Amino acid sequence: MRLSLPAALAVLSPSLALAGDVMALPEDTGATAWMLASTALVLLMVPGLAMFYGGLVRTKNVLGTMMHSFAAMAIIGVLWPIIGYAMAFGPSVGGVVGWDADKVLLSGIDTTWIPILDETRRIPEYVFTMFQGKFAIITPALIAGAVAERVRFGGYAVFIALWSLLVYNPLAHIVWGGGFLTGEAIDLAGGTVIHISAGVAGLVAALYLGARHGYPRTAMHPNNLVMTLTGAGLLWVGWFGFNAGSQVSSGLATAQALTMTQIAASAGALTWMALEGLLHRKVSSLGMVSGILAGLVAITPAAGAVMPLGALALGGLASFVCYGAIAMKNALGYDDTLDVFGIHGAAGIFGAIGLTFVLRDTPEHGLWTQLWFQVKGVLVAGGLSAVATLVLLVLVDKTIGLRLPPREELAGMDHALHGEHGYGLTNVN
Amino acid sequence: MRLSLPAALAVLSPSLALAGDVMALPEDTGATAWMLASTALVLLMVPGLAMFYGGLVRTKNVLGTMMHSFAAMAIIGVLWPIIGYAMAFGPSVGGVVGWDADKVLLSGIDTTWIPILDETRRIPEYVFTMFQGKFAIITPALIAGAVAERVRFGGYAVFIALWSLLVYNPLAHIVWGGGFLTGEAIDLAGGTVIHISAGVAGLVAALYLGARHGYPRTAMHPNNLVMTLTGAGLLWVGWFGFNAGSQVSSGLATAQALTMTQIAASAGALTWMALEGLLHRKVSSLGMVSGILAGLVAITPAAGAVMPLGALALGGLASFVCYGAIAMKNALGYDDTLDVFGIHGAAGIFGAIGLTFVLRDTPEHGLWTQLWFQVKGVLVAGGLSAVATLVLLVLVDKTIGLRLPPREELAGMDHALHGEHGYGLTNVN
Amino acid sequence: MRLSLPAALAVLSPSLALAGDVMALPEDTGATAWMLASTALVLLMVPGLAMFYGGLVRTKNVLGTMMHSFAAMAIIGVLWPIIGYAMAFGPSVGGVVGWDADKVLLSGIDTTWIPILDETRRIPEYVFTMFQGKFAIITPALIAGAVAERVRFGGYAVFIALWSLLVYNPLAHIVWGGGFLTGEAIDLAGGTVIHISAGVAGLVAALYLGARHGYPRTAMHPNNLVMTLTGAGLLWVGWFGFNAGSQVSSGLATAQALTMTQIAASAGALTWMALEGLLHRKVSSLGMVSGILAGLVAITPAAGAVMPLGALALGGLASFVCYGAIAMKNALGYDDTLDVFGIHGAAGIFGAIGLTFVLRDTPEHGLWTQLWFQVKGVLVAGGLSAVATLVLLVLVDKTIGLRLPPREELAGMDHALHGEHGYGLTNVN
Amino acid sequence: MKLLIAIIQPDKLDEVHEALVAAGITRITASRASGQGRAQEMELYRGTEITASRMPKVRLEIALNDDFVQPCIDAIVRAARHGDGERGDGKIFVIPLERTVRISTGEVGSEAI
Amino acid sequence: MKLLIAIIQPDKLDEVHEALVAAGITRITASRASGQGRAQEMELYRGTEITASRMPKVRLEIALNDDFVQPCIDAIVRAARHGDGERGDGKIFVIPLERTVRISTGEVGSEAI
Amino acid sequence: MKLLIAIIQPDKLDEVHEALVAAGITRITASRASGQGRAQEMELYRGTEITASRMPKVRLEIALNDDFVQPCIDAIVRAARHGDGERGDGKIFVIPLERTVRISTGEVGSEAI
Ligand SMILES: Nc1ncnc2c1ncn2[C@@H]1O[C@H](COP(=O)(O)OP(=O)(O)O)[C@@H](O)[C@H]1O
Ligand SMILES: Nc1ncnc2c1ncn2[C@@H]1O[C@H](COP(=O)(O)OP(=O)(O)O)[C@@H](O)[C@H]1O
Ligand SMILES: Nc1ncnc2c1ncn2[C@@H]1O[C@H](COP(=O)(O)OP(=O)(O)O)[C@@H](O)[C@H]1O
Repeated sequence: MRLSLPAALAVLSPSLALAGDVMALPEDTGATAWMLASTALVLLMVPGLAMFYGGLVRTKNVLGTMMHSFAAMAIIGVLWPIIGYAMAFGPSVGGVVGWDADKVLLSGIDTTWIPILDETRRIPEYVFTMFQGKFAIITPALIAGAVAERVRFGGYAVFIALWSLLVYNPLAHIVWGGGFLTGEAIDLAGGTVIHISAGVAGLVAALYLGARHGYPRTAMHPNNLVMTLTGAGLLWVGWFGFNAGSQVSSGLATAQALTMTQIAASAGALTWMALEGLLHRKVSSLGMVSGILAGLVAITPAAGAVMPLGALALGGLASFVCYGAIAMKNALGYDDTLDVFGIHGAAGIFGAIGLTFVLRDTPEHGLWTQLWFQVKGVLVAGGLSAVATLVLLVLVDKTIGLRLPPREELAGMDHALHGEHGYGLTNVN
Repeated sequence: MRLSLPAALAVLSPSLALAGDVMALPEDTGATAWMLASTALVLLMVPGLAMFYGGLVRTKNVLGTMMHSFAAMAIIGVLWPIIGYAMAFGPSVGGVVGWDADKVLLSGIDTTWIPILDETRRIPEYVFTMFQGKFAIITPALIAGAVAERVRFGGYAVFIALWSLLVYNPLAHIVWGGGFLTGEAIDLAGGTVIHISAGVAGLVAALYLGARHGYPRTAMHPNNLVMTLTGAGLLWVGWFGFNAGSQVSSGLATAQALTMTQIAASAGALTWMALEGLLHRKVSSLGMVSGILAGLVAITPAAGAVMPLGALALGGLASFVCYGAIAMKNALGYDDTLDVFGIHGAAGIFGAIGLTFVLRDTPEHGLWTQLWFQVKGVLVAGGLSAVATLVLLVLVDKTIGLRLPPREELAGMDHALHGEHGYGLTNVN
Repeated sequence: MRLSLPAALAVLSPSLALAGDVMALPEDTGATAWMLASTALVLLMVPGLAMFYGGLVRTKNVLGTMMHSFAAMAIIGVLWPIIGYAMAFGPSVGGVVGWDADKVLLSGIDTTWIPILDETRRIPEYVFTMFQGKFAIITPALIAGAVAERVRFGGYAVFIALWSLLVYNPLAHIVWGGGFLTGEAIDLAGGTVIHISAGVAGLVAALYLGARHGYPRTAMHPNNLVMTLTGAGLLWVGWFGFNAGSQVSSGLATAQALTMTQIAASAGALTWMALEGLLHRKVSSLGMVSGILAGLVAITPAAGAVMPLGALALGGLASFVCYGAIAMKNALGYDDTLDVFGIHGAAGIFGAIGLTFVLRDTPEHGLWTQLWFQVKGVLVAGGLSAVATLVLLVLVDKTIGLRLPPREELAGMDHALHGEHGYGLTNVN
Repeated sequence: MKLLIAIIQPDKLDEVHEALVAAGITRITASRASGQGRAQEMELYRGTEITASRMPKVRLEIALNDDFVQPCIDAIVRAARHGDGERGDGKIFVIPLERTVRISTGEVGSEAI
Repeated sequence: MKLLIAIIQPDKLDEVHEALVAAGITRITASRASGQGRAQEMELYRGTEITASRMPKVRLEIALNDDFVQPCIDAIVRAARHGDGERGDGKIFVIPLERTVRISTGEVGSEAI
Repeated sequence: MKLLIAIIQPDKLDEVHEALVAAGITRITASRASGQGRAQEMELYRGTEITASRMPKVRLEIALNDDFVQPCIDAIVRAARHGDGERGDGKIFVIPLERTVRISTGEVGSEAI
């Protein structure tokens, strides 16, 4: 589990990881290899997410929706090395954000090393930086699903840039980078930092922007469920890097995280399938992949800290929770286009809290303290995200504009914003 | 080659791998990294297979067909940690199946290690477990191709669950896990256990279910060869994990397996292209990817035991064999929808037996004994699979039903079974 | 950076790497793992490229275009182990090509090892061979984009086979394998050997074959930008293996290469988006992925030798350069179908030369000498490729024919050459 | 000569096609369409049933000499029905056709059908 | 009875559909088409603006009893216009319809519409 | 006014389009269709040749004033033929067109074509 946070600590605390101390450790080419591979796997989640989301919207918005994921890769891909890493993993300023001029533009870490999880060996700091950078990319890309089919591209781009600076980087610092929750909440790979923060931001954004024209009256059909399925497959593959890579090592802890990830994803899928089968006598492919995602999200904070039975339980129950959350959305009638809150928010909260009851080892401070830590993590992540997201939404909306004008919304983002069509193949040419 | 089976043996034989002995070995973070990466790569084969198969059926069945692969991931993904691993790699019960209560729910291996191939270092047992679990998932997913476009989803789900318990787990035990063929047949990554067993099961299932409505009178066109090609690409990539990961190490043997895999796949593709070019003056994309698969399947048992020239020969000839097998199917007129037997069965048998003649080293017991071991492996795998598959088919068919009713078959699985359409994009929305 | 070329040198120079010397080094299972993973990642670029290119052509040519990439995998996949590796990395014959009968069919390297970058540990030679083999596959596959939609399949197949033998293998030898430029030009992962040579070959081939029927009068719409985007995502992922794997190690140098790759790709994408946004008030998805590619190509030679700021600069400026190169193509009116020269040629040249100004360390021979080395590399690669490509084009064209007859061009390659249709889904079936 | 347009359910395409061939009508043109009629179709979306506003249909276009119109209608009606006829089974529209030209030969009129 | 064929811009489909329902016309068949008319559309291709030669359109087919023809045309014209009418807004074609058959029941004529 | 429906081979679309423009006919609507006629097409499926039951076709729809009908037919026939005309080259159907409305302006009749 991420409790010990070696990588971050090493970077932060001069006492623990004086340059000399770290350099005395032997190089771990195996852990380096796995972290490099994990970084590639997590990057695979970006096209995976683009496919997953892209397949669910209407034909006229497919490219625009996919571009939301890719744009996050471009924008945060540039911001993270410039300033994001310094903010997330620099020495703490008051426990809420980091800062280290040496990490700006990564100028000071070109040849530095950090210890792996158990501090017996070392890996280049760059691999940790890049691995973490992928998380910073994925998180705002997730939010995009909540406002899909009705958001301006320029406004979205500015919004995620600011959100990354004001929400993601501080939150990563608070939970992982030495901030005030570091060492409290168990959050291996971003249940709070990523899924809850993105889920809540998505909810706020969906409410702020309002529903799509015609929602919920007009049925809005996915343009390409085939692609959505494929994307879900890539997400599953990438998630191995996401969770197992978060152990910053290549050993037992890594293997545990990978195992629990696999089990929870399967359990989530199977549960959702069973639910739909029982309630509708039909098992949909979208239901199945929703279950996969629910399981994956729920195990994300927990993958290092639970055993197979716990992973089964978390993954399986997560599908119940998300199923319910989406039913509730339909009842309430707000338009979270791709259920960012219904999946990432709901399963994220469930996983973060639920893991307490299936931990491998009794937590250091006892179950109830740990439970409180977990709840605190949820509240901080959710609260910070909700407030800051709202502020940013208003800010961007009032300046450059966020909501697409009705005519362009009807015409579709692909044509109106990007001057393209996703599927020339349907046209005669 | 898998003859020595270090991982399995370590797990099985207390003499060889007393916990203490294993723990005395140094951790191999490099082998761990490669096994983790291999696990991710083999998982990539699931969406790869879904795309490969999904693209070949008719539009109305694309989602249902892809779900067959994903459902295997969900169902076996849950069964394997609960009981599959215990059955395949637990201490032998009469040489035909394993059992180890400690491995049920993986409860006893949460912190155990196993030696790598040459027993000089150790890796966490979980990575071996999860890697093997992916094989258990892929195998029933392969079978699905033989009954595509006409099978009930519920029946299929129950069938593969039972098949996994009654065919796959015992077979994996017999060949790899310490059963009566362990140490006899050379089968690095599942020529017998996976491809022959799936191929034969597919053949039996296709014959039992009968042909699709209209077959072979009506031409049934692939809905998306573009996706099939892409899926074949992902399968190739994943196969590196499949074969090279089966060496349970990160060294020379691993490199050899990867090299032969690459060579055989290319040779298979090139040969099929040449064949079609000569016979039809046209080279089809489906032919090319069929050749890739033929080569990959044929090299699967052999990748650790042959040299480049042998890999060229096995891969190239496999395309001939499969080409012939499919021509024979067309002549006989049975409906193995996606040629599971024609590709996996035929190339699997060819590879398992053919490898004897191109081995790097003369086999321990001499060529003819080895040939007999290989033939025995084929017969056992094929025989067990044929008989048990038939029993299970009858069982499932008579209870919950396997064959789709005609009306639902005509309407298509996507709509009738799953309440969805694969490509909303072709609809006006 | 590739200046030291340990792998190649070890293979080449008996003084440096007597078999005994190498075997005295400890095995590096971590570097082996990363090289294996890199090989898989680079292979992923083949379906990635097939998707990228395939999505950009018209519907009737989608399969034919994808087959160009897959055929390279089949053809070069067979040629490389047979003779390519011997030509590229055998001992030098006059500085222009290698030769080593022992490497033919890889017969002599079945159990050999080579040192990693810093010569402290060793890895199996096979992993290096296979990793390099993927580069040999990708390069001719890139060229295909320049002649897409109008080339015969048979002619293309013969052309790339010859091109691989006469251009790629010698060039790889000259720059990396001990030839006359080895140790001069900085070219980590193939700016000259791959991108410039392919870009220039593409240009020559496009000019030689002439424009497609109707170009530029008729607008030719991409059939599937959705697939092109996905392909670009896979290319990005694969490029991590491409560049970071080229360090032949798993350590600091590897991490640096991966980091710069990530930064340059993001910077390229962001810059192109900004350019289009400013000039057209629209940001296209194709523009975004073109920027990704521009950035990736430009950083390819440089990823080991520059720091983050340099990577930002190279990636960002590469988009300007390519934007301009494509505008120039449109002005000149020649038909480089998928802008192989406009992207790979232009960004390749820019990166190879531009890197001199942002090097991490002052080059050994001083800035201007290094600049001259870089220019020399560009000239040699470009010159060799241009001349030899032209010769081969004429040769193939006059014998078996290269340009598709008009009727088949109009009918589309998929139907005319391959007897298939890419998207059965648009047909009623 | 008449031009007959039939909108049918996609799952009935093969049966209709066979029925037409049996009635001696071998030339048809088919395309995908989306229909809005009385019938409604349920789809699943993340555990919720939604009503599709437009449903996939197949549209057949058949040019016929006058004698063949009634047999053709009969064949379609028989083959396109689900059971004894259900909502959504479709419609047939008959339109006057003034001229037919076979491109390959230039033949016109009833031989060109 | 008439068969009305309308070619409209894809972004107007929902509005037209709603306007038709408001005018009491609930049954339509829609399909994708590509149109070449006076209007031109710009697309971006790698930083260059290109003119699309054929643009995506939606083609509606509506069988109507005679009384409904004018209301239907009016509804479409109103709903399909961009602003006060722009190039590319589309066309409506009216064709005589001789016969209509409802497949499910065999009803013919105006009740079958 | 007439509505002309032409079913042609997809590979001839560009040539037909150019021929129509040369004949002064610049507005057309095209869509994909699948045809079953006399022609047969071979496809490869894993080394086996199969006969496609329905082949991809392009369907053109052109509304014309009466004077343009014959030139339009001539242009299509010329441009759509493979060589001197082959099976599968397609058909042209001519239908009476009663009314045409341009949506953007509300113009009707022959000016609206
Ligand atoms: N008046 C009409 N104009 C155009 N298309 C129609 C008309 N009536 C029916 N259709 C087409 O026929 C399909 C079936 O119509 P529906 O009313 O559901 O069937 P039924 O009349 O057999 O109950 C519709 O989806 C639509 O595509
Ligand atoms: N004479 C015609 N025949 C067939 N289709 C036509 C005709 N005129 C227009 N169309 C269709 O209508 C669409 C809109 O036509 P256009 O001339 O752009 O619009 P408008 O007349 O409103 O300016 C065209 O793209 C085409 O699909
Ligand atoms: N009577 C018809 N009704 C509808 N479509 C037809 C008819 N005859 C031909 N077609 C269409 O025209 C296409 C070409 O017809 P075919 O008989 O192959 O050509 P040809 O008559 O030139 O030999 C067919 O595939 C079909 O789509």
